Amino acid sequence: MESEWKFTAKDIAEKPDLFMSGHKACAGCAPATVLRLIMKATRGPTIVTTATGCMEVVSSLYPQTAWAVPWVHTAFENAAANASGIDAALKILKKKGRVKHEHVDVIALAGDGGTYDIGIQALSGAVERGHDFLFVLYDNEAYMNTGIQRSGGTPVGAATTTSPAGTVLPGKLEPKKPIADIMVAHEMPYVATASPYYWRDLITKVRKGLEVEGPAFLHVFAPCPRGWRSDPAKSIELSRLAVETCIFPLWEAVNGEYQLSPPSKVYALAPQKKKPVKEYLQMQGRFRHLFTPKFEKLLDEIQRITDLKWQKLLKKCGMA
Amino acid sequence: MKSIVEQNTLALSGNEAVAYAAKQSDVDVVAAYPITPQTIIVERFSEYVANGEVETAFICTESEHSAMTACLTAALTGARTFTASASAGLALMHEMLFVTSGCRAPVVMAIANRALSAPLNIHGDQSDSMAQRDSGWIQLYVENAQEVYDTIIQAFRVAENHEVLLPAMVCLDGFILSHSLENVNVLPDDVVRKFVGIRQFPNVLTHEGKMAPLKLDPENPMTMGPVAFPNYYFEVKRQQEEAMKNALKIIPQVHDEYAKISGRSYGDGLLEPYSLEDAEVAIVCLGSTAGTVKTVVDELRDEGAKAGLLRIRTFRPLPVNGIRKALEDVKVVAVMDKCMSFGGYGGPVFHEIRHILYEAGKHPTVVNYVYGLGGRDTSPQQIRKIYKDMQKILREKRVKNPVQYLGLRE
Amino acid sequence: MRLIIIIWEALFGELKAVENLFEVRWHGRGGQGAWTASELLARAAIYDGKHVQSFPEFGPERMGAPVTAFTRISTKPIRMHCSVYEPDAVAVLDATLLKTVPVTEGLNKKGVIVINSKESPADVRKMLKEDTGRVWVVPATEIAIKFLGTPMTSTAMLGALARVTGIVGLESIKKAVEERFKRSDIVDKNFAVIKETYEKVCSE
Amino acid sequence: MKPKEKSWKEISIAAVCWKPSTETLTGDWKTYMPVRDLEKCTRCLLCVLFCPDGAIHWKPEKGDIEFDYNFCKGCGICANECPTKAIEMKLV
Repeated sequence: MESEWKFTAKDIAEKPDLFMSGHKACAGCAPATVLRLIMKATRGPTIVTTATGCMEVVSSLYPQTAWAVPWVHTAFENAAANASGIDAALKILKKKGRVKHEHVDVIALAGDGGTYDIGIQALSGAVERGHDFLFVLYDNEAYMNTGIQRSGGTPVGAATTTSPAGTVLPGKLEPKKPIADIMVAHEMPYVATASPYYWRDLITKVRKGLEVEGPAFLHVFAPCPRGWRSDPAKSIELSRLAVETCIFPLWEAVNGEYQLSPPSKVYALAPQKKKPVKEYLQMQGRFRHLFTPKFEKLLDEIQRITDLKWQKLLKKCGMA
Repeated sequence: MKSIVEQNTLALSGNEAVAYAAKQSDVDVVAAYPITPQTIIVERFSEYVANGEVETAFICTESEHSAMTACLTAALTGARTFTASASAGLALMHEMLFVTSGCRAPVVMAIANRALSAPLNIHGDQSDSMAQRDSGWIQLYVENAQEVYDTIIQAFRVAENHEVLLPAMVCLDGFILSHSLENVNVLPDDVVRKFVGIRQFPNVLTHEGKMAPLKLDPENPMTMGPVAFPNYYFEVKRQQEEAMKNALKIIPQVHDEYAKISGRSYGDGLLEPYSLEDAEVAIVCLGSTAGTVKTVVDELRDEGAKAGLLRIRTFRPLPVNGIRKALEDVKVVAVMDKCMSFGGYGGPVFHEIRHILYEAGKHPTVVNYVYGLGGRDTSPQQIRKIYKDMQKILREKRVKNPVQYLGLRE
Repeated sequence: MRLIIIIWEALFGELKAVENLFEVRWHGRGGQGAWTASELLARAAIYDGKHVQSFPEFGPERMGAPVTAFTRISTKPIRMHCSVYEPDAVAVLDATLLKTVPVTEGLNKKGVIVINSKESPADVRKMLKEDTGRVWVVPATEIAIKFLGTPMTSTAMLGALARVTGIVGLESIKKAVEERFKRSDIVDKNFAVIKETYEKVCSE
Repeated sequence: MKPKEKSWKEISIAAVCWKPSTETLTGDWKTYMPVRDLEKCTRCLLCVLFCPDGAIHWKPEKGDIEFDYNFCKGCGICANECPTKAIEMKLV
């Protein structure tokens, strides 16, 4: 069901912004770019539901809204549960001839907190129930809306306000939860990872997720200058470096079959092109303590873990 | 009342005062989840952990539902547990609040009061803790950062007392207190450590026919949190209500013991009357607004008006006799509720005050002002208006409209 | 009803609590340090043996969006728990706010307003919506960049406000800065900024 | 000068938002603004796609792009990502 719509920059630029200007996100917010691109990939009538979080707060500051599509927020832990309700209602109402649209796409949006931690229960339930919706995780790797507290998506060694870099502890100790692999383990039709720098790859994957009959999960990397203590101008560049260092490889899994996406396939075929993780980490204040004598050894550990996970992924993609 | 120990003055926000008190109280387990406006409590505490200043297991759970669950089970395993939440987070804990009081687990929780959704609002009102007033938790409401520091420390002693053994909520107004920096005199670590002591456990008869300390311990196996059929559920609940009654005795005792050490007291620990002796008109309220009321009462007294205030510090258990006695000679009382009881007649504190005065021989005319919802600020002028309304009722001997909304665009 | 209040206030002066209370309102944008300035002033006043309150106007502040913060300093314990309605002094960390934010709202007639600007006090007065209080200006951004290398103007405006109001001494401010910033190099640079704006702030 | 806010009787039910976000000109948050060098610009439109605020519009009828300073927050992503370095961030 490869869609014939080829995504040139002009096609995308010409489409109207369904996530409108005037939202209150900080300057240089990559999640805002991600939402704009996702809303440009829609293919028809769409309903969006969002979990409590930055993108919800900045876009629905009563009485204003940045959403040009029907949109609802109810609570923090239930974006997928919201989508389930909407999906079920649409199906039954259509059956009774009370919904005229042939098909309405349902998108659930949540941050890393709302997906890895408090929202995973509702997400797992909705996927298990096979609802027809696309769940998009915009992952800025901490609870940014409440002030940069650590989440299950926060990477090892990152300082947040509840996993601060102290004199004894070097920021977060636990590794980032492999949420996308967990969703593949749900044996769901479509799972993919994406990054806003590779905008055509991102939009293609959103489209595939929408075209799938049943649940789809898209994990989008979304740097946050405020929480990562990075230069607002570098948010998109960071989303590129994350792929180039293989810290955040791009792949998709159709019915459980892993396949590397073009931007990451480059580093499978030519490993020498892979950049050291240091290049990515040094641009972010949340990792500054790793560049001090006391915690320096953690840098090599992060490189080791990254290489290990990259090899495991290659095996799953049959390229090891 | 003079303090008998050396204390230094810190500039702390309400949240920081809570975290500081918890740090000194030798807490074993903190399981918490971030939610504005309490996040600074868990942030500051995580810094104590990261810098090795406390010996506490700090669990960043993935939801408040799990935060309360983790605190409950840790307490049943014998740990002193502490957590903090607010608004939607406290609401998400609702199910677990009843389980925690039902299991008689003495969890201490700070609540940075915040309005409940919808619409979403991050500012302070008391709809969140008022909604949990029947959950079996002790509820203490504080007026400022100094009092929240003192009350967190006292809460551990009250909750863990064997005649009580109930969880306790210490409520501070979101942002107005939680995020506002004030002078706080803190006790030395060793004095607090001695005051809260180490948790002791009452003995209970276990299924092995022996008396053993009430905690999950392989030494003395016991079953906790069972299902209770109709033949016994009612009895368990009545036993739990008895613990609440005991708390009416224990809270003042702990309060007075602490006052001797710190030199600070808040009425008798249950209620704080202010210029109430000969007052004709008086306001009854909880939390930080009481400070603004005291300021206005002083001005009205200078202008010759007999005005007073009764601040409720302990809302659960409700000090019924104390309230009756305090309001006996007052002519008109205005109860201030920072919470709406939808479909009811006035707010929850109004309900309580009116019905406990019902059979009291002499009792004042009681009216109600719902105010400050969603963090709307309450100014001295608005407090003055309430006293002016009461004086009008006193003169005209009639009440046109007992339930009013203060500061609302009608 | 309005009329009665106006007459009452004309006779007895506005409803200012009796104890000698000084209230400050700070205007800035998210990330510029308005709350930090408010807090530093409060911490300094504690060293002067005063009672204090410092709190921001609470909201989902985002970098760049307008924010306000408040400081109360008094010789007696402060029991009020509400917003500041009639500040004695206002500090504006970012002059671009004058276009959209009513910075002089409620400023009492004998009050002062200190604005971060290179313009002259007279030109700045023209930009104010209401013409109350005495206008002071100080090029805080330039001074902050000169010493700190960043346009963070919290300590710069603190120095100017301390000079204009005389509400707290430089010695106490130094102790507060040490307590808050801890690292000696940061403390020294910030205190140099404070001394500079303390001198450079000027009025009509 | 602030528009009179609606009383509780006038607002719509269940807090349904009744204003678009475009009523807030977030443009005055910026301290830097993007300025484009027309010669260097190849109209590749990357800046249009990457702008978090949708503050750069593609005008097909003019075959060119346009900066909307009402909404630009001055983050500098466009300048950073521009392949020909045609955009420079200048103090407002």
